Parts: sequence; structure tokens; C-alpha cells
Amino acid sequence: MTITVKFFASLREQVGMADLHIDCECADTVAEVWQTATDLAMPANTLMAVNQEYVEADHPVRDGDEVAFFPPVTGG
Amino acid sequence: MTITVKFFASLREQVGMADLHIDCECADTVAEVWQTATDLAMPANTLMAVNQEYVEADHPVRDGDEVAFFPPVTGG
Amino acid sequence: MVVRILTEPFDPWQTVQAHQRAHLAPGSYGATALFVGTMRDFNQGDTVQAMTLEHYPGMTERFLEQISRQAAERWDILDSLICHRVGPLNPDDPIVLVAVWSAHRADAFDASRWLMEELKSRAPFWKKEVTTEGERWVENEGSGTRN
Amino acid sequence: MVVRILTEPFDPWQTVQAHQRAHLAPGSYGATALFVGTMRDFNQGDTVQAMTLEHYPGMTERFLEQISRQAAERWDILDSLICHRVGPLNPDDPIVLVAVWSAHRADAFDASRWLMEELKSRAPFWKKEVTTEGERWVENEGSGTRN
Repeated sequence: MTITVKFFASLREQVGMADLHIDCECADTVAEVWQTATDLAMPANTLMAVNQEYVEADHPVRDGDEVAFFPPVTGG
Repeated sequence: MTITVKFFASLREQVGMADLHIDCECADTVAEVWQTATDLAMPANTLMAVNQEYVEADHPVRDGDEVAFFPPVTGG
Repeated sequence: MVVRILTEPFDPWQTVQAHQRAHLAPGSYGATALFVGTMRDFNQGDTVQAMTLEHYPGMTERFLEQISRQAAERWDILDSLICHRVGPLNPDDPIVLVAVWSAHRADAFDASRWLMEELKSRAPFWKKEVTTEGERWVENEGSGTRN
Repeated sequence: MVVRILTEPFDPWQTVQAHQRAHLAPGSYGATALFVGTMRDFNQGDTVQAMTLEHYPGMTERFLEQISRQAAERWDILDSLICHRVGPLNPDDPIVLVAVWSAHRADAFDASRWLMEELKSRAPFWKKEVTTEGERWVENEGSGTRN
């Protein structure tokens, strides 16, 4: 399966990537997508989205999903 | 003593006067100013001011005071 | 801290912009909260064709200045502006503008709302509507039920 | 109900006026509540010279549209407008505009404030400041403490 992974803001800089695709049967959950995509431990306050909706780390992922990781938001 | 009396909005129309001066020793309180100035009973929800500050009906009046009577406000 | 009683129609957006340029240092304020009350063409089921707003010259300004000072004591605000129309109004005319500038949004929100509630409940203004049924003084319907 | 992500500086007052003319029927709304967040030239004791606002294209718009719909379900509102800048900003640039039109002031106040709190706490935007000490990502300081 193919999953698009996105990182934003300070996480993007820490991970050193903005976008990547993972193409294997190696991740059943959002947390496992992080482990597959990066060498780092996930910061405690990381926010996660699947297909542009907020989810928790144990949320399942499926072929074609867009999974995003980002720090606490600071807009407005 | 001279007291300036003002009526506003629906009270002005009911009383039939906007401004008047009373010039006698006939009113010690705001309620007595009303009685001196008009032939009507004061409506229950009437608001009162002396020298442009809200007061209650038993507030004393002095020479030179400006006493105002008006209905509940509806601005904004 | 400015209070204005206006006898002519005004544009609230231009008024706020002009006030901001004249009174606020660029970069000093992070939060501006605004309320604009506009004359509707209906009220209590009737079409409203026109309105006259009466006030108590002197006391009205004094009251609005008092609540502006109280807001500045109670909240951390940089500036405030209150404008209120009097005289003859037509539907869609802005009636009231309350604007508060602050470094922080909670102060701007809280102060602007408090100013509007004080103005609605205590500032000496009275509305007389011209409806298809004739003229009538608007009666106080209590907080929050009217604009 | 309009949501706009803007890459260029915008004038919140002209934006609100233009939206009102295009989307609101004259005489239909009595209450407009507005919040404008503006970039300050200081933060946490440091001079801020510039800022970059990052967002999540797609999710950000989707999230702002969701909260706009939720506000319309929860309160009696006629229309809402959310505009938010992204990209490079300078001090005194407007960052965010939230406007709500209603027949009644309580709905306009409540909905605009709720939209701002949701936006601040959950909308995917990130600020990076350029200060005299260098660049830094702004950290979430919790509700109500920042503009």
C-alpha cells in the first residue's frame, strides 16, 4: 500500500522532510507510519491527521491515506 | 431655589413638556420634583437622573440641579 | 478612548480604520474586537420603515465616557471607540459601533461585550420606530433579545 | 459562510465591508461582531521583526469550513467570514479576521468568540518569528494568553 506522509513547521525541520511516500505493508496505525518514516521518537505533543481530519496515534491507516504530523498550532 | 426638569422620549410625550424650570421651595427629593412638575402618577419603570447621574426617587435635590425623567433605554 | 454621538450616517469600517491610524501605534495591538449594530427593516413581526433615535445630550456622552473608563480599569486594553447615531435613521443604517484594542484577545472580547451590554441596558438612548402600523416607541425587551 | 486563506496583505475593514455588500441583504442583520488579530512587533519580551505563517493546504481550509458550519448550527447567525494570512508577514499586518452577522447581538458575540477560540486552538497554522535573537517557532501558550 502507498501512504503519503506530511510534516509541518518545527516537526518538518526536525524530521528534515516535508512530504514522503511510504510504499510497503509496514504500518497499520498512524504511530507505525511515524516509526517507518522517521528515525526519531515522536514528540509528546505531536498532532496527527489522516486525510486532513484529526486522529489519535492508534488510528488505522489504509492504502491511499494522507497522514500528517505537526506541532501544536499557533495561528490567529 | 431653581431646578431644571427634563423629560425624554415617551415620558416627554405623555407629560407634554421637554424642559421646564421650577422655582419654589416645594421639592426636597426627585419624586417631589415629579409631583410638582406634572399632574400624572410616575410610571413604575421611570428612570431618574440628577445632574446627569442615575439616582433613586428619594434622592435629594438642591438649588441649580438638573433633574431628568425618562423611560427604560433602548439604544444600541 | 473616544466617544462620539453622530447626527449623520457613518461607515463603521472607515471609522474604525481612521481611528486606528490616528490613535494606535503600529505593531502595539494584537487584538481588535468590534461590534456594529445596524438598523433592521423588521421588528416584532412588523416592517420598520424609519426610526428616530433620541438621546439626553450631556448625560449620554458622560455615561459612555464613564463606561469607557471603567472598561480600561477592568481590562488590559489599549484604546476604545464608541460611536452612536441619533436623529432620523433608515433601515440598514449603522446605529452603534463599539471597538476595543488590546494586546490580548480575551481582554478585547470581554471589554467590547461588556461595553455593549452596559450601553444597551443603561445609556440614555430611545428608539421610535415608524412601522406600517404607525409610530411607536421601542420597549426594552431585556438583554440579548435585540441586536 | 466564506473562508479565505490569503497570501497577500489584506485590509480587514474593506474586506468586511465588501463581504457585507455582496452577501448580506440590507436591513436583515442587526448585529455584526468582528475580531481582528494583528501582528505585533514584540512577543515574550523580544522585538519581532518579521514572521512566516505556515499552514496545511487543504486541511486548514477544511477545518475552518467545519467550524463555520458548526457555528451556524449552534447559533442563530446569518453569515460568517474567516480570513487568515499565510506566508511572510510584517509587524502591523492583519493576521486573522473573523466576522459574524446575526439578527441578535448575543449570537454574533458568542459565535465570533467561539470561532476564534477554535481557530486558535485547533486550526493548522504555525508562526515562525524573526527576532533580534534569531528565528524561532512560536509555541502554543494556551487559550487567551496571546492575541
